[in-house]
Amino acid sequence: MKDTIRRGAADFLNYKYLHGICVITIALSVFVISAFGLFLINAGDLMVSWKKGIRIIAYLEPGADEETRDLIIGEMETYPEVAGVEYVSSGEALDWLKEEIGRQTALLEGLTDNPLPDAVEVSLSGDIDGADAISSLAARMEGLDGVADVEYARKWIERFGGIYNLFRLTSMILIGLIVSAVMMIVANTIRLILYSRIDEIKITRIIGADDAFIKYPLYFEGMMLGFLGGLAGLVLLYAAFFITVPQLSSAGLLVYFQVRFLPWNLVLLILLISMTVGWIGCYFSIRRFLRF
Amino acid sequence: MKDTIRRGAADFLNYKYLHGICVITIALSVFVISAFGLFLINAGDLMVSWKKGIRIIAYLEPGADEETRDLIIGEMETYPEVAGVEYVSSGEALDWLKEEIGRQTALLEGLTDNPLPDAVEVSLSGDIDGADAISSLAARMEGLDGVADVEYARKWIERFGGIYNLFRLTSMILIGLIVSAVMMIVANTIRLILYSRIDEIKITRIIGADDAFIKYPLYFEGMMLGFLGGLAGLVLLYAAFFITVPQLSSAGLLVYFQVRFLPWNLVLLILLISMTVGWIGCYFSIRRFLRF
Amino acid sequence: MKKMPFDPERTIIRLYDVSKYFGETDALVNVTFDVCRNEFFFISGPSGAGKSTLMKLLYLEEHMSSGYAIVDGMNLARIRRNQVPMLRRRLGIVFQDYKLIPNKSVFDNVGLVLEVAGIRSRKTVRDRVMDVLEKVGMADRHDAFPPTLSGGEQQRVAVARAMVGNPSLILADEPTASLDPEAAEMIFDLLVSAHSEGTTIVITTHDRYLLSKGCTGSIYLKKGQCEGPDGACR
Amino acid sequence: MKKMPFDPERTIIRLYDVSKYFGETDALVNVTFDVCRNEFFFISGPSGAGKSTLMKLLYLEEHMSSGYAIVDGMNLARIRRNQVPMLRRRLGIVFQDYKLIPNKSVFDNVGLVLEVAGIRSRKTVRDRVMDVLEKVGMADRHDAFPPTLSGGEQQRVAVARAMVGNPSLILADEPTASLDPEAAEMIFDLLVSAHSEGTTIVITTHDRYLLSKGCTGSIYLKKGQCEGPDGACR
Ligand SMILES: Nc1ncnc2c1ncn2[C@@H]1O[C@H](COP(=O)(O)OP(=O)(O)OP(=O)(O)O)[C@@H](O)[C@H]1O
Ligand SMILES: Nc1ncnc2c1ncn2[C@@H]1O[C@H](COP(=O)(O)OP(=O)(O)OP(=O)(O)O)[C@@H](O)[C@H]1O
Ligand SMILES: [Mg+2]
Ligand SMILES: [Mg+2]
Repeated sequence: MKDTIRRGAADFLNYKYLHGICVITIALSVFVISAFGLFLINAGDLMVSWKKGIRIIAYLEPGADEETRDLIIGEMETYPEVAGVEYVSSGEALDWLKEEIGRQTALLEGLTDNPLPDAVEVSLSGDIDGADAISSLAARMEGLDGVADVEYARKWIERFGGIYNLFRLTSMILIGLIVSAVMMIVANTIRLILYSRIDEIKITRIIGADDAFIKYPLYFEGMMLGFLGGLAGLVLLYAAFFITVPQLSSAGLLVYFQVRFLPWNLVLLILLISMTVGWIGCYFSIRRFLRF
Repeated sequence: MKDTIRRGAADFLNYKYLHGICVITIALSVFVISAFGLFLINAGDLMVSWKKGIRIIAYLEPGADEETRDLIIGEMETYPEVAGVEYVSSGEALDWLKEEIGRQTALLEGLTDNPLPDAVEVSLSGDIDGADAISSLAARMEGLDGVADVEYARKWIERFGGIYNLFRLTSMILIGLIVSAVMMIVANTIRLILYSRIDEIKITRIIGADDAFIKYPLYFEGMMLGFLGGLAGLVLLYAAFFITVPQLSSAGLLVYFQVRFLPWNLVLLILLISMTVGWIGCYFSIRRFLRF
Repeated sequence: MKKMPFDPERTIIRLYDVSKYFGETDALVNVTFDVCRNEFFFISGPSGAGKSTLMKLLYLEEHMSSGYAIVDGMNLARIRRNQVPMLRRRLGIVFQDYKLIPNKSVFDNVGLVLEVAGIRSRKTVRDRVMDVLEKVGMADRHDAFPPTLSGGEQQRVAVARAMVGNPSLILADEPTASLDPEAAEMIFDLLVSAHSEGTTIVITTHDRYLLSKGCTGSIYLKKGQCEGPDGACR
Repeated sequence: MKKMPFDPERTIIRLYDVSKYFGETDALVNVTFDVCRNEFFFISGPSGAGKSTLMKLLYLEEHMSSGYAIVDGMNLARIRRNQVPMLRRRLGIVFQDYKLIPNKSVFDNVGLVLEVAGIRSRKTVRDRVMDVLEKVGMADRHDAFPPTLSGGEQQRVAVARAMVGNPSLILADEPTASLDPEAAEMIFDLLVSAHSEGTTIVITTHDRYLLSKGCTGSIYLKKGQCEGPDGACR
């Protein structure tokens, strides 16, 4: 084991040019994937912030007392999909309606009697998923004692939900395709590097090395390549991130939400995956070269 | 020239393994980039379809006659940003308002006199750009004789415009980064392939070949690699597209808009670029190898 | 040619009716001979006669097309894949084209044989490698890389690598081709002294001078066939 | 050693006080000699003496550390980068390690010299290549790839490649090292017949047999230095 690592490390230094190119390729690959991942994560955040803007209004039965109202509010606050519950009295509702209707307030000026009921407005947490979840939430709210009616922008939500699902699904397919394409690119690069070393491998075999003697240091090298490449790719992404984001901010594009970098666990996952790909690339390429 | 191509083609067949790997790498690279491009194009279409949903309402002065109204409509139809103009009588507007307010129509039931003015509703073409353009269009509309007032969802449009700009800018940055990363990957692969052929190049030089004799067939090979790789990548994308899209449709995700493949001119551009990258990759790598 | 009784204590190599075809080229045709333990055995013949091919069959770089062969107790026709490295580690091989690893120093090239054989002690490796490099006159170039060596120097390193593991059988394919007569004599003397310590030596050569020196047995190949009295090998 | 008057009609190679150092290795030290046109010139010396290095200086694979050299009218110290291929195309070189391109057939390897020289007629190339392969006895293997050839066969292809362009100067680095005496004689005779047609031949060798054959001039190198009467080269 110690010996494997020693020989792997020695070889690693022995092929500076080849390994340099391989690390660069892996770094660029990791960069591409994680840049795309970063983009999707932030687009997802954006979607969540949109979802948080959704409101469901529950109209209370006329003349519902304070107790019923508190009960309803308390119940709604226990729903996991619900981020906040706010009581809107009929007076507030009328003011809001006037504002909504805008310039045609003339229409409502003649009213002396407020025909609107009291209501409870519910805002959603970001992790509710799809139009169905929202309509089932609405149905649950409607079933509560003291709730007369529930209203929300069903059409808009359905449309939005459709688009969001489309975006999420296509970007998942896309990232799947990109990740596999990039893994194959990395495997190809490792294959080319092993190809350049085929003479060395052949000679080592013919003076009596068994497969293990040849394979394990190469696996170690593959993992090192993956690790260094992954690290370099992430550093590159971090640099690009810290050059780009302040410029987006200063261009006034980031007023509605916060752009964030990849979370730590994803960074570790990427490193792990790039090490694994380095190893797998070696694993499958070597099989071909050990046939001699 | 004929000779260069003959030798290039012969060499091309001479290194099947290396060139196979190179073509695969370029194909995967082109696939990644063009998949991402496809994604962005369709996301852009989605944005455009959203923008087309924007409506600007111009309220006419009370008692405007039919002539004024037609004049206004005619004028608005000449604006390039405008896709359609529709007249909405005050009666229609009231119906629409009732629908909008939803369950609280009780509120409006008492009205016998319609307080709403006649209006003209304008829908936008997809190529209007940003909130500023929309507000300038609104200002122009407001300046027309016979228009009392203009109303549109300013806040919503501003927010939407911000998000759209953010999406567009970041995806442009992203595609720029990805394209350069992938070009470097391709150049690296070509470098590795030339590295595997370094002995041949050295020998050819030492028996008297000048740089031109060595370079031009390699340039030709690089362009061939780029072309074949680009073609393969696009075919791959096309295949992925035709597997994915029907599934998206049948999953009911494509009800709001049509997904389309890359347009022909972009396909040609991608082929051209991948040939150029193949050539450039050769160009810069050879310089290093001709130093011997 | 009768099949002789086989005594693994006595016979280290037995080839019986071995042929090797490369497509239409008949590199070896029905070659039959034995090499006894502690022989000093010559294989000679003109260019393209099949000498190197014969060597390659013995260390399994190539596989014979037909026939039957035993090397150091192992039946080459039936050997399992994982036994091949074991066989090779018992041999010391000088390749006609040297087969030195260009990215490794002379020291590491020679030391690799010991590493492959599982010797982990850095000191043992160092001592044995420097010792054998000293013998072939390359000790002062131990940290050079093969591409910077002259042809003869590379060949001497190749000989050193074949000898460093003290193998019981040395297969040397034209080990003195690139050497001047003095250096060739030095290498030959080295092989002679290994022989006197009990090693079996098989050399291919067309060096008239070497051939004039003593050997305990030899065959002459021509176009893949043994040429000897009445078509027999020895 | 006095600098002799230089007559480019008479002298094809002049080395004056040429040295070549590789780091601490002195491959050549103050070597001075002339080779006249149509000479048959031998360079001999033990392994590592600097013979190949000397050759490499002549075709500019290496650049001399100091001194002054003219090859076929070109001053090697002042030659421009784009003149190097022109010089090389006038030479026929047999490399000690053959330097055949493994992915090209024997025919293409030899034909490459003609392509490089700008001969476009497929028929001319074909005739000349097959002719010279015939002469070295490799015509029947013209579509084989070098790794499938025996050492001696590769060497003969290397000789064929050096001769195919009818160069005015052939530099042959141990062109018979891997050959049996008969094949060596054949190659030597080929060089002799080229010589009789006016080609200048420079051969490095340590083949006693070749050295015993006639030559019109020779030097003996040892540790990079000429060894001759009073330290002079010839
Ligand atoms: N892999 C191969 N494919 C096809 N032919 C081969 C292969 N290896 C060897 N040969 C042919 O087999 C014959 C014997 O080759 P071998 O290398 O054994 O000759 P040799 O006796 O070692 O000659 P030399 O003295 O020149 O080294 C040659 O004609 C050679 O071209
Ligand atoms: N690129 C290099 N770097 C360092 N040392 C070198 C290099 N090339 C040659 N040498 C050294 O220079 C010396 C002369 O080498 P050269 O190849 O000229 O010897 P040679 O006379 O051709 O020997 P041989 O008969 O063995 O081929 C040798 O000791 C060699 O190790
Ligand atoms: Mg041989
Ligand atoms: Mg030499």
